[in-house]
Amino acid sequence: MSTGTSSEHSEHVFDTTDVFQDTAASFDTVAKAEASPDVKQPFRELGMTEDEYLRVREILGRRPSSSELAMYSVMWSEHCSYKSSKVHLRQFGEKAPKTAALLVGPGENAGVVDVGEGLAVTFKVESHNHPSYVEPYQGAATGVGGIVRDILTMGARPIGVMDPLRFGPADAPDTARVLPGVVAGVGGYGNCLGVPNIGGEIVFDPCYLGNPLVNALCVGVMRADEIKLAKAPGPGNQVILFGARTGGDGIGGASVLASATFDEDGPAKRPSVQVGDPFMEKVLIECCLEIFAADLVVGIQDLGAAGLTCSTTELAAAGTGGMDVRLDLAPLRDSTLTPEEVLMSESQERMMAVVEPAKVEAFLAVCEKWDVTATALGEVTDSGRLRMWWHGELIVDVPPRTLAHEGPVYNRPFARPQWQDALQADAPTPERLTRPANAEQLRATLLRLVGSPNLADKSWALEQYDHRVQGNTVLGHGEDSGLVRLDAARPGTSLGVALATDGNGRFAKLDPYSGAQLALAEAYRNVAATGAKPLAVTDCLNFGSPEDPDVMWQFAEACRGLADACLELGTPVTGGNVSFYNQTGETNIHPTPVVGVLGVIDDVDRRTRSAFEREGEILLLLGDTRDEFGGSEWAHEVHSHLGGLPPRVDLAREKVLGEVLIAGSRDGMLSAAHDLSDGGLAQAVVESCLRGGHGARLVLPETDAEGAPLDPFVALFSESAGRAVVAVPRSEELRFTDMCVARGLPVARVGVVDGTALEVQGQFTVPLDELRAAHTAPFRKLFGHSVVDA
Amino acid sequence: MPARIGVVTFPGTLDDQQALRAAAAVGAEPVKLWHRDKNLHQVDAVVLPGGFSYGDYLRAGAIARFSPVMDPIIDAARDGLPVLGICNGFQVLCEAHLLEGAMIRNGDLHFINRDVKLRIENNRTVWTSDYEAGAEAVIPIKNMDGRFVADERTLDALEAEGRVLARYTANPNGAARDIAGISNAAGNVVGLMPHPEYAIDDLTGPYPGPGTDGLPFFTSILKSLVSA
Amino acid sequence: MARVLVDVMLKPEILDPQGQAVQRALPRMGFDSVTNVRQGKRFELELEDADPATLKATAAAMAEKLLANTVIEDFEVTVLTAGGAPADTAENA
Amino acid sequence: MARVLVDVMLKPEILDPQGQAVQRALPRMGFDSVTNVRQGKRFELELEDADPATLKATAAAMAEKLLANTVIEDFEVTVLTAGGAPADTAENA
Ligand SMILES: Nc1ncnc2c1ncn2[C@@H]1O[C@H](COP(=O)(O)OP(=O)(O)O)[C@@H](O)[C@H]1O
Ligand SMILES: [Mg+2]
Repeated sequence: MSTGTSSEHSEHVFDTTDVFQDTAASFDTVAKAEASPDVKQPFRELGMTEDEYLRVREILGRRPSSSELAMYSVMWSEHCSYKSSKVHLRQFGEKAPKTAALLVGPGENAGVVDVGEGLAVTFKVESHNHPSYVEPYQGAATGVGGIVRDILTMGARPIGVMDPLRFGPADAPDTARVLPGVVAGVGGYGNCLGVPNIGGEIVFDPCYLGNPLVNALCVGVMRADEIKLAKAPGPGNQVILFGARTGGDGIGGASVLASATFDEDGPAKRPSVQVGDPFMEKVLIECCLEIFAADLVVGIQDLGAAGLTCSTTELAAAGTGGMDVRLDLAPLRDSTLTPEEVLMSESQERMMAVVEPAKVEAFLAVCEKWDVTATALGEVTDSGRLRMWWHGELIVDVPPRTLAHEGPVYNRPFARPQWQDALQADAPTPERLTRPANAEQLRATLLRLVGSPNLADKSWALEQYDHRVQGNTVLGHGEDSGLVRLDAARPGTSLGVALATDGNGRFAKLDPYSGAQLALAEAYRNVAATGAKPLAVTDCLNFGSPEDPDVMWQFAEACRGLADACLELGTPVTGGNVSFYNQTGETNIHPTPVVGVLGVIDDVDRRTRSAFEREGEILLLLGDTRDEFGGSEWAHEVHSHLGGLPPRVDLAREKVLGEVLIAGSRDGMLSAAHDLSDGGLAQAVVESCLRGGHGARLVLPETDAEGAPLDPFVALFSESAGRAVVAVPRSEELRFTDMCVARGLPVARVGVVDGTALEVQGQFTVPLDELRAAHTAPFRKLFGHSVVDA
Repeated sequence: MPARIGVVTFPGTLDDQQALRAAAAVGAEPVKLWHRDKNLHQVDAVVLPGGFSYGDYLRAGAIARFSPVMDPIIDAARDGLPVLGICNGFQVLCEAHLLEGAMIRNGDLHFINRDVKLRIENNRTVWTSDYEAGAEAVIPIKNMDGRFVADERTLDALEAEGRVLARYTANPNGAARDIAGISNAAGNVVGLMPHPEYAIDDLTGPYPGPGTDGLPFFTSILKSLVSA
Repeated sequence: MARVLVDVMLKPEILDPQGQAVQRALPRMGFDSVTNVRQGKRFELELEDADPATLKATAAAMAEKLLANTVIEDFEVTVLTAGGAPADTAENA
Repeated sequence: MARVLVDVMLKPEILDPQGQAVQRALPRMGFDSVTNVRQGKRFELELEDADPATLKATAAAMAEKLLANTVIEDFEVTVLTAGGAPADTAENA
């Protein structure tokens, strides 16, 4: 994640250099470091512990130069080194299901999966939470820019973005400041790039008021034989920096950010805001793809967090092992930058390539064609050292692996919070929370929920996103998952990929282990509902402070739950991102693991939509319904209650449900399918009715899985997992139900597509117009006045 | 030999590939034109596609208008070469004064991506001859600065000369007199804010359909070129 | 090194959605004295050529050709001395 | 009726993609003397409240709250007399 730091920190960097004002160069050098071992260095201000600093001295056998100190501090920061999360993330590799589809696993800029026809798809979700709180538009915009560069770096053309978002209460004044800016920023950057926005989430909860979550996912496609990696092999190969000039943006951001927390009056350490230049990035995309097509690079890395520090160390560490760089050759936007600042700058829209000498000319020619500034900074060596010069003086001489791969690893203490038992004991029983008792109250509850901020129609936001550009968006906003045809890499193909993201923080708060599994299960279900076969997973783990044992326990549990579930569902985690310190003052956010699932569909013409499109078609409910309201939308919206246990997880059931939905789509049995999640059966049916412009007559199931009587309230609003509602032509009903029965998937006829109203038989009727008004009004009412003019 | 339809790519152009796809879909030969080209490679018609040329910084289309390729296009357009400017392309044509008026920020200041219904008011141009007069078409808009403005005199003239090509049936952005597209006096130069090239098949076109209401723009030009 | 300001505003007869949005928003924030808002652009140019006479003409030409769309916009050129105090003004309206 | 100008510019250290695009375009059009371009916004406000003293404060408050994003932008308030000649100036930088 790229962001800034307080001036305080850059000043401290100046301090160290000022120590040397008397000597020849006004900046610190390796020679000076050897000559003056006892100079006090501001490692603490740079977010380093004493032990970490001493370890650097031990590695180097001397004190670091201030440039080296800057590099270690940022590379060993939580954000770059994953020092607190590493021990838990390992499970994703250790428990990973064996699948031939995985071409590149965690560790690279993004994972890559084989989707057939010689094509490979790469995707990843990342967070840009803190910058988006400080400056919503630019924070969100640069978040999109960063993840798109990660995907581009793998050699792929970006073909879709998604934006899972979390905000405080919808009616809170600060949400009115943050949300319109974030939405405009996601759109402003993505639209200008020409990458379609194919999905995301907008969820409100008080726990995000001082710390919104802005996650961004990007997916790209390439030929499987064209994967690019971040490595710098081959002594003599040139190291070329290209794209935007380097400015003072986000200096020391990554490391300072990792220790930044917010209180009521804003961020304790306010980052210097970075402004993105989406036009520059668009040109960079076309320039890179042309360079890849002509096979002009042996390695490439984008400049994100820790900028030049990260790109040079990671390229060198993964290559022959050495690199010589003339740092003062980097084109600067601000000529007053010190070498330390140039190393830590997180200016956007920059890339670094490793190019064979014979191909440099061709490389530069492509850059010239696209008006992209490109500068050779140095070359690959086999010295095993990363060395940098500034105006002739050696300022950096380090073993790159010690920065990139041998950072500190912490086994932070964690323990199940004392309050966890009480929270789980506080179940939403009928005694605890009053439930609607009659038809009138059920009807009112339905209208209240479809108009609640979390369940209301989000078109006000989604219309600000271009979901059509590139012409391959088969399913976009309002569907269970986004679905894009892979035409960009193989013109004329019918192959497509589907993507969905989910992550219910309330469920994870009640039980982080199953909460993470439910996030995966829902995204998996959303993908299968469109007819695509789930293949692989990316995740963005948004948590509070890792120094808090409660949070660390939530994190450990969520990782364990996600890894176990990925194994059982056969979908490996290919990459992701961890965001800690999401808290306001001392209050941590709900643990929020956002999970993205990627699926593949051989023939995009076979995709299933969520809309009820044809009168008279049969509605079937798949799966079991139980009295499960812990963490439900109903408990949240109507009673502001959070307690009990989340819905039961049954991954075997999710798998069967997925198989049935995929087979139904492939064999043309399904006219529509919609997963049941937030708001239960009622919400799903309302969404499918409004989308298709047809009403429905519902006959609610009268018994639950165990054959116990099921009251209408539970049937309508329970959030039991592993369920979906489908519409089938009468001619297909028998074939489809037989298939369900054969596979042991509970199936119940719950009604028929009919008329211009939603009628719940024996209970109530609501005209579609009334439903539509209740569903679509809230967002415009809440945010329609906002003035975001970037 | 099929008619050659050239599609210009400026830095920041986004919809060039889709315009090429639409040209191919109706059987024309799609030809890529680069903003630095000094000649038009014998194309029979030109599409200036949508996107954010030069980021739409300064004003939409303002910088692209000065690209080398615009000189031959402006000359040829004055001599009757069929030119269709879509979205950003429309903005470029206005900046180049091949069409009157200008585009400003949408009424609510937001980017709007929506399928809108158009009424085709002028089917006497080479780009719209395949539409019935007064036909309605569902075509997506996706723009930030899509609001057409001009002084009253110009607007009256456009109306009087029947040069209002298409109107929104429900004005999405406050465009003057619901104008979605106009043509020059000769009818060979046409500017349109909505994107017909994104309404050429039911799989990716507007939902719920029809998904192909944009095709006539491309069949029209093809016919007029073949018969010419 | 010379500094020049070019201010570009929409012509009065052209409506201004950005200005209007601001005008609608201000009263909601308690600023009800505002009766009209117009939003335009300001360009700060630095030029090597320092001769004030040609300077203004050059800047006006830039505005005419690129910085303003004279179909809908008027512009105003202000030459600043190095110190930045207003010197001389040229309008196109 | 009073008239006030609020000029909003990105802080010097903040990247200005718009200004850079203009800066790159001008030489291509033969204006090669330009060494730097920054693009900002100008607001022309008309207010009923005519007392210059409170006027400037009011306008500055509007700028703080809405017209400028003070995280990345500086603003300058200029009170114009009815005639429109510059009167009094307040800066936030
Ligand atoms: N911030 C967003 N950006 C893009 N699409 C979004 C966003 N929020 C919601 N959507 C889309 O709206 C639809 C409904 O969202 P959601 O309720 O999260 O779906 P589901 O209920 O299947 O999880 C989905 O297609 C989703 O991708
Ligand atoms: Mg969901």
